[in-house]
Amino acid sequence: MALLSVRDLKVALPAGGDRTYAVDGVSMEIDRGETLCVVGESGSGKSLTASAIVGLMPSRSLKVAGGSILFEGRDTLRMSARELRALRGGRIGFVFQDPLSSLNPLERIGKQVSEMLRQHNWHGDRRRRVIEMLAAVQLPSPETLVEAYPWQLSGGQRQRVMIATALAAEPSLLIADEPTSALDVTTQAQILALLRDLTKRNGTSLFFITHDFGVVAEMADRVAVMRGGKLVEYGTRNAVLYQPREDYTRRLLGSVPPLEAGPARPAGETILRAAGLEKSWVTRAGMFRPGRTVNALRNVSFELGRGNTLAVVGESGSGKSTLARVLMRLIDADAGRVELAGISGNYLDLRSRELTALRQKVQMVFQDPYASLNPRRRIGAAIAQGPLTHGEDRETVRRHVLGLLARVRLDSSAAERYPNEFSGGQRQRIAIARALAMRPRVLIADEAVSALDVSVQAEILTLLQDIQREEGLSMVFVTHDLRVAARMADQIIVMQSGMIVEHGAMEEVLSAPKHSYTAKLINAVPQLSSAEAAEPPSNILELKK
Amino acid sequence: MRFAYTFLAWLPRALLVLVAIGLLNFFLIRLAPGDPATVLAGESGASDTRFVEEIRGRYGLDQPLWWQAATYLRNLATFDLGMSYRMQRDVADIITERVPATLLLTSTALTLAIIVGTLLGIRAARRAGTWQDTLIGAVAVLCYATPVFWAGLLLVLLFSVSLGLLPPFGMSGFIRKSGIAAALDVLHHLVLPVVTLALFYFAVYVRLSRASTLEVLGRDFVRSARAKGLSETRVLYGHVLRNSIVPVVTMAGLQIGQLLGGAVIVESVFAWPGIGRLAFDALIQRDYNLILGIFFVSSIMVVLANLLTDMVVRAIDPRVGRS
Amino acid sequence: MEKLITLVIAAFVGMASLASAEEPRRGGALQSVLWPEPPGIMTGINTQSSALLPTTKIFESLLKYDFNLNPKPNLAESWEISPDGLKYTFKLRRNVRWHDGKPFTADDVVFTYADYSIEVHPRARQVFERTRVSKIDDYTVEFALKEPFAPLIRSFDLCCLIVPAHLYKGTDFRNNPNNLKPVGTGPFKFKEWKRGEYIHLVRNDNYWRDGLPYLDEIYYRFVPDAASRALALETGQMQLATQNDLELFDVNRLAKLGHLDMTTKGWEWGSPIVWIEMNLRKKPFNDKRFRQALMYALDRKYFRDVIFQGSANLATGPVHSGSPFYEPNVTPYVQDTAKAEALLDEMGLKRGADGKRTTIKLLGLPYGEVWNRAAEYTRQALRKVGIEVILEPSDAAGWAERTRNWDFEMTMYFLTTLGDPALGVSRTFLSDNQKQGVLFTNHAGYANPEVDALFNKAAISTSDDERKKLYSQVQKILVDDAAVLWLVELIWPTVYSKKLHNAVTDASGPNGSFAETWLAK
Amino acid sequence: MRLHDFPWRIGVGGALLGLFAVIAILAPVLAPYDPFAISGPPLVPPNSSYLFGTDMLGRDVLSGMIHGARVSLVVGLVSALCSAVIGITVGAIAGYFGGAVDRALVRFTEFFQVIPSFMFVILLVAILTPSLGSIVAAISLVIWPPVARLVRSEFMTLKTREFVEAARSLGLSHGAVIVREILPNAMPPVLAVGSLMVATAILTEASLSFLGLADPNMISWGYMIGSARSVFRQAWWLSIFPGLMLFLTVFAITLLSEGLGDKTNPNLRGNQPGL
Repeated sequence: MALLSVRDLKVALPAGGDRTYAVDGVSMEIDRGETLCVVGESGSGKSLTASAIVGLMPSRSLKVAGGSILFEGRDTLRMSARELRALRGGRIGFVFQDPLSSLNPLERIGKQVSEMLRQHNWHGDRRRRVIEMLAAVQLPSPETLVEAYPWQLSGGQRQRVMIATALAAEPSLLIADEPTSALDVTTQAQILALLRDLTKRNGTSLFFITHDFGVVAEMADRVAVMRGGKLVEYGTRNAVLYQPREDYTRRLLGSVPPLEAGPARPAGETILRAAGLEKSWVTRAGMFRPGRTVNALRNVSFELGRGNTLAVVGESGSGKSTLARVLMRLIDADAGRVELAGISGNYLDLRSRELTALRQKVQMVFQDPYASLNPRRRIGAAIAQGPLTHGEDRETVRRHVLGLLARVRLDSSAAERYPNEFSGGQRQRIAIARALAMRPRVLIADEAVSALDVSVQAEILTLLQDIQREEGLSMVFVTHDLRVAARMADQIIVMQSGMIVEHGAMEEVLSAPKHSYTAKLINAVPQLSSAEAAEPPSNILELKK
Repeated sequence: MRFAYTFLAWLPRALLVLVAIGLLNFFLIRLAPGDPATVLAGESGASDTRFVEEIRGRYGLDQPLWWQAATYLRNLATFDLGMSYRMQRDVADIITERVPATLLLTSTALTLAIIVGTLLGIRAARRAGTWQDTLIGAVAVLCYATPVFWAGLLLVLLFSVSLGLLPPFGMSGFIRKSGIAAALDVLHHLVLPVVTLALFYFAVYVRLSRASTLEVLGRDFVRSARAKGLSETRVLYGHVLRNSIVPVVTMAGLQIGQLLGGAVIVESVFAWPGIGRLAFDALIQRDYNLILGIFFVSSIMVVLANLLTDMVVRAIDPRVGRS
Repeated sequence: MEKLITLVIAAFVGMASLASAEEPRRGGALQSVLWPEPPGIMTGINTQSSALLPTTKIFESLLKYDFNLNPKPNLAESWEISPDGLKYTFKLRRNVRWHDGKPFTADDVVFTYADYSIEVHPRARQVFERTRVSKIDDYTVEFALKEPFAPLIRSFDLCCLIVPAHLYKGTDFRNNPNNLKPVGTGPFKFKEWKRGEYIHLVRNDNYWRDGLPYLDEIYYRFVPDAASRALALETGQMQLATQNDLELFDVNRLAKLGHLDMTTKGWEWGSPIVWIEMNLRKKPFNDKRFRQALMYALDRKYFRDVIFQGSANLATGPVHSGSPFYEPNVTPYVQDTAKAEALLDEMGLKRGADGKRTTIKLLGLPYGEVWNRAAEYTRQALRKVGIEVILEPSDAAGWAERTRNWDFEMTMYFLTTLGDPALGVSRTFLSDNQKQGVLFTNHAGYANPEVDALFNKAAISTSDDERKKLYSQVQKILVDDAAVLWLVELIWPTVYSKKLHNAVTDASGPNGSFAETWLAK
Repeated sequence: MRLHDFPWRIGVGGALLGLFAVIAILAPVLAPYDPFAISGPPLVPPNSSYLFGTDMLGRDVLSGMIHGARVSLVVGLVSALCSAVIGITVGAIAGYFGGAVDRALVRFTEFFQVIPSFMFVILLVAILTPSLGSIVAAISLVIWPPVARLVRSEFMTLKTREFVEAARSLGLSHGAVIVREILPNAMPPVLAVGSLMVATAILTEASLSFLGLADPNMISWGYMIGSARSVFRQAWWLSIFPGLMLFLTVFAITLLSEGLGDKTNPNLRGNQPGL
């Protein structure tokens, strides 16, 4: 009999929403020791299903409207509050997405883990068990860690603490809601390996939620694909990944860019050259503490060819965003030269009043679509802001804006509406239109797609490529995702703690990375094709192209 | 060690503030028209040039202003607050005699308000959206909107004039008792003024703690705590309270400094012999040393309150001052 | 509940007083009140009204004055005035001792009037700077004048009580340690001063009037607010309250209670008058008709009955009705708005389109609600005749500053006119007394040579009849000239328990020595 | 916006405030008598001809209450406006530019907190002698720090937002970024706290008048209550009714500000300026 079987689960949305059910008649099962991956884009209802299992709905206005959830033979929807509390943490562990905010910042690590043991009256020495669990999740020197506070640990370390806490009381089911989406790709690989190892060793079933099919390929025994609250596809890993029956699944699989370099364009004459860029932050020295210095950029040099795209890849803290902001003169570098065709000398030395020329040649697209548009300004005004500031007359700017809206495939009525009436993808299009309004020669994209769902990502990347081709734009494409870099870039530089550790053509770097860090990055990328399929079904090959 | 460090970091700034405030007050007071000599002359119903000159001479009011300021600062350094012109007594004695009454009144009111306000705020946040939340919110707005002096008068009209349960004025009966009886008598007189002052502060803390608790309840680690199977009460008092209390502590620290302000009104309505009313009278009578003394004492209270708050906040949230 | 208590006490007291005949009882403690707490209680140095109450129980003056301000013997047994009014000789009592046992002699009197009072007390200075004091023998003192000064005989009152020469001669009077525990000759000795609580006086057993005083002790308690003081009187915890201790409303209410009584006597030495002073240096105040119009516009009965709640009499002129030199038949100025309007028209101050003739400013006296209401009524009354009044706010210091520096158009205040016009009246009208920067002088800038002459002549004349004629003429001129807008004569009521007898026996009233005061059971 | 979630606080608060504004504007017409004129015998309890009785001089209390609305609303609105201007300027500059400027301005703001604000207001009014102008000036000078603190924290969070970086990369000047990009987004919480300022200003003016520091040429609720102190036991109506008007006005404003607060950011920090 399955450890957990969800039968025809319905979760109702409050009246007046765009649809009646957030989860509409979903059924799925997990056997003991098995890993079920639930995959879907944002708004698909995958997290709500998990929350319903332990009765932890995110807000009072979301009610379970039907169906049953049998766990170890008993229906959790009919359980009393006390019984549910015994279940949570005792029989079902939970790991959430963002490690930075999932631990109580004011409580020591040891106390937060032992609290789980006390709650489920763990007989035996709780302190020894805590240290044992911290060691099990491969955390360094557990004895000292017990006394530490969350803010003294890195994101990866905190996620390990969450896992240690969730498994402390030896639950039979672990629910992990996108546990690695907020982590760097190398850390993600370690955490995924840790989860696989711990669940297999203790026979714990794993209810794993993700939006990344690469992760599904590495983790899943069984896969459930959800969309708009409904179950679209359900089956074994191989069946769903390699013989997807629903075209929605096929489209999702297709939008995950394979780790292969796109067609390489010839490196045209250099339009942008940076040499010896240095930048470091100094935290203010306290009365009795020396100031700490963080080196964001150390001797960074590169060249960008006309019409080419240079990918800047690195994990968080590698200095890639600082580089983008230095190039845009949003931050002042400590040292270094940057030359741009059409501007004499090092434009880092231009005084702020002389920056207008630079503003017309280099523009930027930002990461978070919800934060990069002023919520209080209409779309048309936002796009027109740049040219108007530089003194173009209203009428030409108005026509130019309508042209740009068409360019980014948005109808002209959008000009009068406010950002909150658009989806993430549409807002990013607007941001691109705003950048293009200045008719730049170079476009800097700082993690321009990482906040979007994978299907929307594909659309934006295609749009950017089309615009680059038609306008002859050169691009500096900053990203942490090698697969996106592979698809977009002709050349690539890999950064680690402020230094360039590798640069070269995309094709060469992918196939023969010179630096060990680059190799580590490449291996860490979860890939569809790399899974050890029992028998490689025929369609894997087509996916390769 | 950390608290010693915060104290050392605090000390120089605090001294600077005290001196700066002392000087500002010194000059501000003298901007008000008239000086102690004119007030004394006016009151004694008789004066001639020699009488006024003699007073000015005796109190050094005829010296150049900068010299007076210098002597004032020199005395301040040795905690000598000088003589009160009107009461012919050492300002330090008068203040030590009257400060306990104000402290007793305001600290009781503030503590009462903080405890009741914070608990009700948490209750409202926990039951957000229900009738309890709206009821508590409405009571808070009612208390906030009630002018302190009007509340005082209403309470006196109700409880002492018509019901005769509580004394309307003063801190003790006409003839002073001693020992326990005196203490009870003071408590009996304390009820109405404390309730009046507490009503106003209470409203501030209900709204503040409700908003802060709501904000913390929305944070991810609360969801993790629930996922550990903790009961709602344990989540609230084990995890949420510690995080949501920080803004309450900061506001309390700020308000300790403002106690003297609130006291002026309540002490006037209830004839409470504290330094609030004394400050007002001293200002009207241009009793320079006395008003400067009271301001000095209240700035010390403010500066100490800041230190206290800083320490308490650091105790609650070790990140402060480290990151 | 409260009402109940008072009825019970009243009934009980009523019975008790009937039973015992008017036989004075020896012993008992008088509980009275004092506010604000005075800076000190040394006669001469601390002259605030709240300081006088305890001081006058410890120290004594040479003479006392009955309700009609006629001098009566006190420390001086008898006195003669030379026919030319230049020599005043006093015979002192022999068996008087200071509280510290030392004998009271002429040296004390000479020291008090020639040295101590001149140094510390401004009012004493004005009078006794004219005299040369000399000791004839241990118990005889002589005051010699260069020119006669009629009011001198009325100046041996509260302003200059006799101080012990042996403790003060040659010392720095203001910092003399004895100021904190004063030594006098009076019926009560200083016992204790608990700051913020009370001043405690006890009987002087070897007081020179044997068998007196009756009371064992007196407590002057500091009660900060009027309502508590009224409550204490009502409940019998306190037996005496006077002057500004009670709100005017409470005075009328308490007086009607069975166990309390009220008298308005005992302030003759002060004789306070309320008036509005105008800055005659400014237009239109320099025009007599304008001032007269203002007088006709104001209803002084309203001031007496509504603003001062009956604790006042109509003031007709500069001299208090209780003074022997009072002249009743002067221009009456009964309220007559028509006459006021006529006078204003005659002056050419026509009503403008908005009905206003002119706008003037009034600096109100910042001493509590009663005075704010007085100012508000004045504005209201003058507005009826077309004069717009702007009320200028100030606090105690601000008012004193602006008045003494002549920085006002109109200012309202009250001033004690004292026992004799030469002491308390002439200072406001003498043209040579215009001292900018000094309070209670001729701030208005009134200058009338005829008035100057009359005042100066009256001050040095030795015959009371002649002085009376001169002062009558002065009053007629000043009132007709409307030099100042006289409003009311203030009454300071004294409310006391019926059990308390002989509290107010002479012109000093509650500031008397309380030697004969006694408290029934 | 559907009816049922129409924020009742804004509705009720706004309506009440509107009513008081009308009363203030139409005071001469609405008041049955001239508030200063002695229109009846003194100390008459509420009856048919004097709805809320007469005061010690015989002036109609109802007319006084109606005219009192003017002082309160004028003082409230003008002081809140002035303090908002000072607060926003100081807060914006400190929050946006940070560094030494920020530290200096924070010291300056703290400087105002050391003297208890109500004592500081009394001091200023005593210096300038009580008049409508001096009271407004004194109150504005004292109640701006909380606005400055709020605006500073809003600016510090908003200035790191990407739409500000985007605006600067388009070439907008600092001034344009502050005024046109950040300020509009900081306004809602400022509006909520700003309306609290109005309430605080009105309460402060009433307390000042209660202590006697009032402009004698104007009728103010606080002054009406303060001057009835000696008879408040016999003539209870002189304190109750003006106080009630004061209470309702401040109640309305607080409701309005809570409504504004909830609509904009539900966890308004309860940033309430001390009295």
